[in-house]
Amino acid sequence: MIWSNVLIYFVIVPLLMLGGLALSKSVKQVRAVAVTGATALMLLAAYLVIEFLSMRAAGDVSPMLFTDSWTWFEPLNINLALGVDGISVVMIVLSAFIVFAGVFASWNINPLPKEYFMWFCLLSTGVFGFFISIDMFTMFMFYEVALIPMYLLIGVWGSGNKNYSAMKLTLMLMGGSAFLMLGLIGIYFHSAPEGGQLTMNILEIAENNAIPHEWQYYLFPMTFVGFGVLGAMFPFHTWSPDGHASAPTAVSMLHAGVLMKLGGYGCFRIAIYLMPWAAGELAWIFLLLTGISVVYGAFSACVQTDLKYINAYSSVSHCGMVLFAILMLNTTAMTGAVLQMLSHGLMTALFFALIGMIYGRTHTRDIRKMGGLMTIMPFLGVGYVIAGLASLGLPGLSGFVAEMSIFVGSFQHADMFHRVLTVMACCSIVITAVYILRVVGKLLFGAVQDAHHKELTDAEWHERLATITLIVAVAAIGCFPNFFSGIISEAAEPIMKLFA
Amino acid sequence: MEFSYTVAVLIIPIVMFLFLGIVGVKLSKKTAGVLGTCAMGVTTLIAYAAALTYFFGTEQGQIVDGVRQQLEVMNITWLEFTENLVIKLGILLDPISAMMLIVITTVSLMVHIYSLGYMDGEKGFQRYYAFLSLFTFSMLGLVVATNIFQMYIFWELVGVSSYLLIGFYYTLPAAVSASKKAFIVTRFADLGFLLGILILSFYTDTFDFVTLTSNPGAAIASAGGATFMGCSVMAWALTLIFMGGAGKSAMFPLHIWLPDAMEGPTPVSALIHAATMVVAGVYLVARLFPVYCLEEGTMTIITVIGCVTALYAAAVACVQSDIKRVLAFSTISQIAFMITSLGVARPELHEGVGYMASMFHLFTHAMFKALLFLCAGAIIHAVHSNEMSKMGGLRKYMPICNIAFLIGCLAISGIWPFAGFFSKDEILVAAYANSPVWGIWLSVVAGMTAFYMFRLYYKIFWWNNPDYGHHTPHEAPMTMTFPLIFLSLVSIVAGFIPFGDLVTWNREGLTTHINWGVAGTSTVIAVGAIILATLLYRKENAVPEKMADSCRGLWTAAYKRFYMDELYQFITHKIIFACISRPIAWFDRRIIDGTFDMLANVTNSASYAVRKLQGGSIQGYVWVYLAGAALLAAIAIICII
Amino acid sequence: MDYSQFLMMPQELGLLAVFLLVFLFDTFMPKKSLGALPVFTSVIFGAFAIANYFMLMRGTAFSGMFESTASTFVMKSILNVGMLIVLVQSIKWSNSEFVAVRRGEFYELLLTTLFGMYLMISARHFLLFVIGLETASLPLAALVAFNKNRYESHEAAAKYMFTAIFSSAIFMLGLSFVYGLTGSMYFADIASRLVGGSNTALLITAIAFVIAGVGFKLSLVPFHLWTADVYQGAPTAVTSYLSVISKGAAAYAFLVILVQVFGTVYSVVWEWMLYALIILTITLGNLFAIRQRNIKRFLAFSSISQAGYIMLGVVAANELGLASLMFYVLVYIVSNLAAFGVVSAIENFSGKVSIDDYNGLYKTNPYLSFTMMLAMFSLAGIPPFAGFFSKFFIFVGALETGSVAIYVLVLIALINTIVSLFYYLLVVKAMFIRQDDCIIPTFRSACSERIAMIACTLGIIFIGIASCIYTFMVDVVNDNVMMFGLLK
Amino acid sequence: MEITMMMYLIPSLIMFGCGVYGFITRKNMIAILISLELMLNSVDINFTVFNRFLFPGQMEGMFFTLFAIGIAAAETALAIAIVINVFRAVNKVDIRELTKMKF
Repeated sequence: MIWSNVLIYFVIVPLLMLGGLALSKSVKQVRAVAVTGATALMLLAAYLVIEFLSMRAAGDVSPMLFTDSWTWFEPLNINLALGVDGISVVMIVLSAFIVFAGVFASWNINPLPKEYFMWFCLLSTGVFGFFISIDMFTMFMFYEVALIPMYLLIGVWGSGNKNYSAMKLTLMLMGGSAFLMLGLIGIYFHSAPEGGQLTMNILEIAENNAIPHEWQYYLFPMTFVGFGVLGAMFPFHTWSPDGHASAPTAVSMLHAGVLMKLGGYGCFRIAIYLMPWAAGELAWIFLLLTGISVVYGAFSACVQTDLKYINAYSSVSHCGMVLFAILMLNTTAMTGAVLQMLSHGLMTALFFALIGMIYGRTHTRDIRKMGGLMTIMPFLGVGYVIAGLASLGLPGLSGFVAEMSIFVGSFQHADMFHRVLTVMACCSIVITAVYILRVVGKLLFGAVQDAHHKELTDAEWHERLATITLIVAVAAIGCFPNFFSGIISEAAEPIMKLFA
Repeated sequence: MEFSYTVAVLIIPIVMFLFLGIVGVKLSKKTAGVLGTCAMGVTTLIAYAAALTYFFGTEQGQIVDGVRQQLEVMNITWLEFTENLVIKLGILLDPISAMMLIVITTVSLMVHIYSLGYMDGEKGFQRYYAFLSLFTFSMLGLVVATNIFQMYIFWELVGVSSYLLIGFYYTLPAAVSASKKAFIVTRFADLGFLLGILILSFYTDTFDFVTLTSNPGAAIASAGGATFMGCSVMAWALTLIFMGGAGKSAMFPLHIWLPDAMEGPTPVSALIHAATMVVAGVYLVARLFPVYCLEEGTMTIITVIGCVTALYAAAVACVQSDIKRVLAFSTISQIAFMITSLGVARPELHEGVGYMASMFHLFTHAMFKALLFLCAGAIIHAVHSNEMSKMGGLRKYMPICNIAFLIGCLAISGIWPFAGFFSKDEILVAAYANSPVWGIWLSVVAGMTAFYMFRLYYKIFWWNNPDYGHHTPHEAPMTMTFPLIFLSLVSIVAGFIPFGDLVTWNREGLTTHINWGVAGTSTVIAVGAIILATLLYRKENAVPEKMADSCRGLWTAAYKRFYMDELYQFITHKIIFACISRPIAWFDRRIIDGTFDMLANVTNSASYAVRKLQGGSIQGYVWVYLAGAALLAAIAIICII
Repeated sequence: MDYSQFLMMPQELGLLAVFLLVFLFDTFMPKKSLGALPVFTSVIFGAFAIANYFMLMRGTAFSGMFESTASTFVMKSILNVGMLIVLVQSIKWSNSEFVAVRRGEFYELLLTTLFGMYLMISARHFLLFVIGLETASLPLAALVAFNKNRYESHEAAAKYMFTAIFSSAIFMLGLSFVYGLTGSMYFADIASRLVGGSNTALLITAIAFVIAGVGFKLSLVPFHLWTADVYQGAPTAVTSYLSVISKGAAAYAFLVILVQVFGTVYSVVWEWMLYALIILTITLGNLFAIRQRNIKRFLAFSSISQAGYIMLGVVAANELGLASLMFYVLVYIVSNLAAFGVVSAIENFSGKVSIDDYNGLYKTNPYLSFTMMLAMFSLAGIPPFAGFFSKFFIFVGALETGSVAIYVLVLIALINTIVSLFYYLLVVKAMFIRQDDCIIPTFRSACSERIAMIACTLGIIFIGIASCIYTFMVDVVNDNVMMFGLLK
Repeated sequence: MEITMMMYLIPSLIMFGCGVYGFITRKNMIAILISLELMLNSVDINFTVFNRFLFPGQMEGMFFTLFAIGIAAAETALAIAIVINVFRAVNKVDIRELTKMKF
């Protein structure tokens, strides 16, 4: 029975929220529905983690848990197949956190709060649906469901050059998904050995391992680039700065925090997992590209003056690290990649939330026009510093464990090429420090630049709640990484054995 | 002996940090300060108990065959990378970590007490104590690290505490940029450290100090003779790790952050930038000393860098006018002594006395340099300026401070019976044992040390008697003088600690004896330098200015720290920002983004280009239709037949 | 002659009955009750469409000139759905001042053309096919000219008429060549006589001309030039009919002709022609659509590019392709009709047809904007709306053939979806994002229009998700596997 | 002289060509209709000729021709109606006037 699977509720809850929002009449009701839904998602996520861990503890070693499958389109063998492993579980938890924080960060959204939250819910539906699916079609569907609300969220509620940015973001991401669609259909047609039943189910495809090498050669780049666009892979990252700069706070949070993770997750779950041969053969190209992203994004961030641009480029760098680590094809790096996704998701969400709050007060994002905000809004200032420290990899916060896992894992590669690239990627930690401290120095410290800023107020309760939620999450990962990395590496290990 | 209580030295400060950080603003300043200090006091007691029990306990298993055992008090897994590469958080008690426990807690406690007076009335007092706790936690975690990755973790944490404390006065642009500089420069060095760890762990497949140092030969051999760019990978690894140490310990050319770091509150300078954090590099090399001494090339690099830094910093210190700057360069110079001492140490030379000397100097230096800084703090507190030109004749107003400072100066100059005499003597012994070049070099620098310290001393306490106007300098409050007195006493007696018995490279006892040849020479040099300084600076006169004029170029260069800051400024702004970042940003906006925009524009212009096809006339439509059908047929015919 | 053969065509007969009823109603009912004609037509057509569900016959009639199979049946039913929506949608318009006097003709002509399309779908002989084709297109010319007061209507009608005759001349010239080559007009006979592999220049020319003739109906580039002008000039009710129903019928007929008649020369001759046409159609349709400001013209070009996607189902030439084609047509019908429903509601109320007039529409008319947005998303192929599923399935169908060339083709089609997304989003942008004051005031659209729009909206949301529909179509096509026999 | 199929086909093709030419060059819509008629008739000739010469045993082409003539008549009638409509609207039968909708 479909209702007995906990996973399906991750889609049903946002859909119910959507319905509830459609019916609600006032802002208060809208908020009530949004908060209820977000909290329900958090509880669900918590329940899922506990269930998952207890099942693992009970010795269930199957690659995916909570698996269920219901036939959907019988002619193409498309199923509504659900299942999670450690990696998806942590991604779901991440999404729940960010959705929760996002609701509070967009508390005072204006105009059209109802519509805003409806799109927000649709986006969440897509995100959760993507993470719980193990059927390529369903995944792809949810993937696109998550993408399209961005257009309106940025277009209607954004700021600045929003028309251009929203359009660019949507078109580029959809461009990626165009390649992706072709890749997925290609995989489908080679999913089974000659005469076998074709399937969209990832587990079955991986088990069949029937995709001919010459096809992998084309399908791998297609799927990888398709997801890579969303993962802000160089040179397909240019939607990110503009998009983030124009997006409203919570949308940036969700986008950088969760949506960009879809890219990394997809690269891993589909491109690498299903086409290990091509992954081994072609990884070097993408390693170069992602290696470039890592350094390039960081350098670009150094000279930006718009807070959101800085963060967007920083995301390019950090997300580049995710893909970079995935391509290293070993368990440690893979674990690092997922940790980095978690970490980047949380801290970028935190960043964007804070930037949004600051922008909401100062009405500028130009760091040259701000200064000394720490004295005016200490809470936001401290939050920003913590986010910054997480971003530059301070131990005790999430960035450090993620980056270290990536570096150590990547450096375990026997090949010199990989190790040299790792060294290159390591350099980003210095550059990250440069731009983070530059921003913190200009924005928060020093003298107050604009006399008007002196009248501004510190965070309100809902802003504090959003910020604290994220900070706690960032610190939790940073302080107890082994818990998370254990869950993840357990899931990554069997897959990475393919490359050993 | 069960040492597990030692974990409290980590827990108390971190809890204090969280407590003061989160609810600190709700407390009164006094409560916060006292609370922080008391917590530090408890930490200090526990640390002393642990260290003293370690050194002097007689339990079974602490000393086996005359070798002090390394005790892993605890070691919990924090993060597993692979089966063997595991980051553990633990506490390793061995001579150097026990010694460091004492150093850190002592100085930290003193600074905590001192700050009650010094920071009184400052905005963010609670925050200050929170950061001090954080720093203490990080530094203690660093020294008790059981594995190199734990050390790296705490290494980063001390970096950030240092950043936060330097930038404590965050509304002052100078403090902000100094903190930024400190963090970025050390971060750059840490990159080397990280890469070193990566290489080391890749070959040896372990992070664990005990495993690495107990069988260093195996560690070196695990690389299997692999080389990179002509050098063995292990040499690379160790040099890179040393780079991390050099950054933290402000070795030339990564020293530039330290003088600027003096923008922080003076007690912070005393704690972090004189006594504890900056010696982390020395500690790091000492920690891996058994491995280092198998790589001759790296040891040479260490020695050379140490010597160059020592001379450079001493030279610069001779001409600085800001008292904290002088002390900062003096710190750099003294740490360079320790580094050199490690660099020249060999197990076969006097039973590896260099190692012991380095640690000894670390200990004594921490005490007297903290003393000097705290005195400087008291002076600044009294005069409200860092500049020597604003001081003079202070001995009358601040007698306790005067004596304390003098004791510090004597100690650093290496005059018997003050602490510096003993430790510096051992360093020189080690240096001469390795090569006379290093020995003579260091003797000269030791002379310069005595000279600039006494120049400083006289400039502050003698020289002239300026008009202090309506706020006459006065002695600091008790909270501030107590640490001065305590540290003075330590500086006097610390030299008599039998260090050779306690801290040696192989943890066996070592009989030290004063090499009167070396000691005598250096004492003579030091006394000579002091006399010179006395002649020049005791009373206000024009001779020093004339001397400076006679070699103005050199003087200015030294005053400008030989333009190292300008060089860095050039590299960061002109090369990294202007030649890398900006072009990349431009490239991104114009070329990459431009390409995608161009795709859109091309589509758009194509859309305009094809519109003529639909000219609106029926006959035109039919033309196109006919041409289309005909072409379809024609091309098909040509292609197929 | 065995008159029982007519029982093989129950749908045609039913439609004829509907036509007669409408005709009789129109002719004999008193003038004042004629206002009920639109509703009457809709109701009895609705009744027919439901009754139609029980009319499935399998077999041939007239010695094979007419064939009724499960898939023709389904295709006709799909057209019925569209027709019903169009009928309901046009109730308000046909009762409007200028149209009221001639509304009887409107419905009669509409039903006639549908009859022609039925014939096109079921014809297995070129004579019947031509008759069907002309029955479908000639009354449409009259419908296009329906709005006597507007100059554009005349221009559109003239353009449609002249190009249509020209096109049918070319088509018949092609047919004459085919006849000359094979000596028969029966699909099956022609196919069996072409087996010899006689890919002569004449045959190729003939095929090219046949493709041109049917491509005209489907508005494939370069035979599409009439489309935009006619869509723009014709009354909106006619445009919506033209854009979906006649296209759907033509697509199916096209597939039948190419596969059943010229199946043996698939890979040799017309596969490549179709590649070229598909690429041209999708690309040029998109390129033209980008610039349009008139919403009807815009939808015209969008429908051209959609036709290109439909053709992917033809070029696939397999069961999955056919099923996907039919599914695509169904989805396309509901999506496009939703868009046209909004357009006509707004046009009926305010006479505005420019996209610029839609700026800020969401503030004044949220439900219309919402419907329009769903339609645009569905046309652009955004999940979870039906358009996504139809696009996906048609790509799957096309790629099932598995050649590298088709991958390239699909890739080009996919890249074009980005361009199409751009212009669909332009409409969404106008309605939702532009903050100008909307010049279209808040109004309440007619009940009939709302019913049609709700039906379309539900269709957009559920046709894709409810997998039974697509599954059913695949089953239906598999019922008729022999269709693709020539290709195997 | 033997009368071959080509002797019919070639004039028929010429007729078709004339029709096309006329369609494209004439301004008057009635003239264009005549050109269209030429094209349709040429197709009719084709069908009859093919039937008569190649497949004399059956009558399919002939029947097709008959139907095609009927269809052509219907088309012309409708076209004339539309032309009249246009004439009423713009007082001209010049086809080049009908270019208001374009691009």
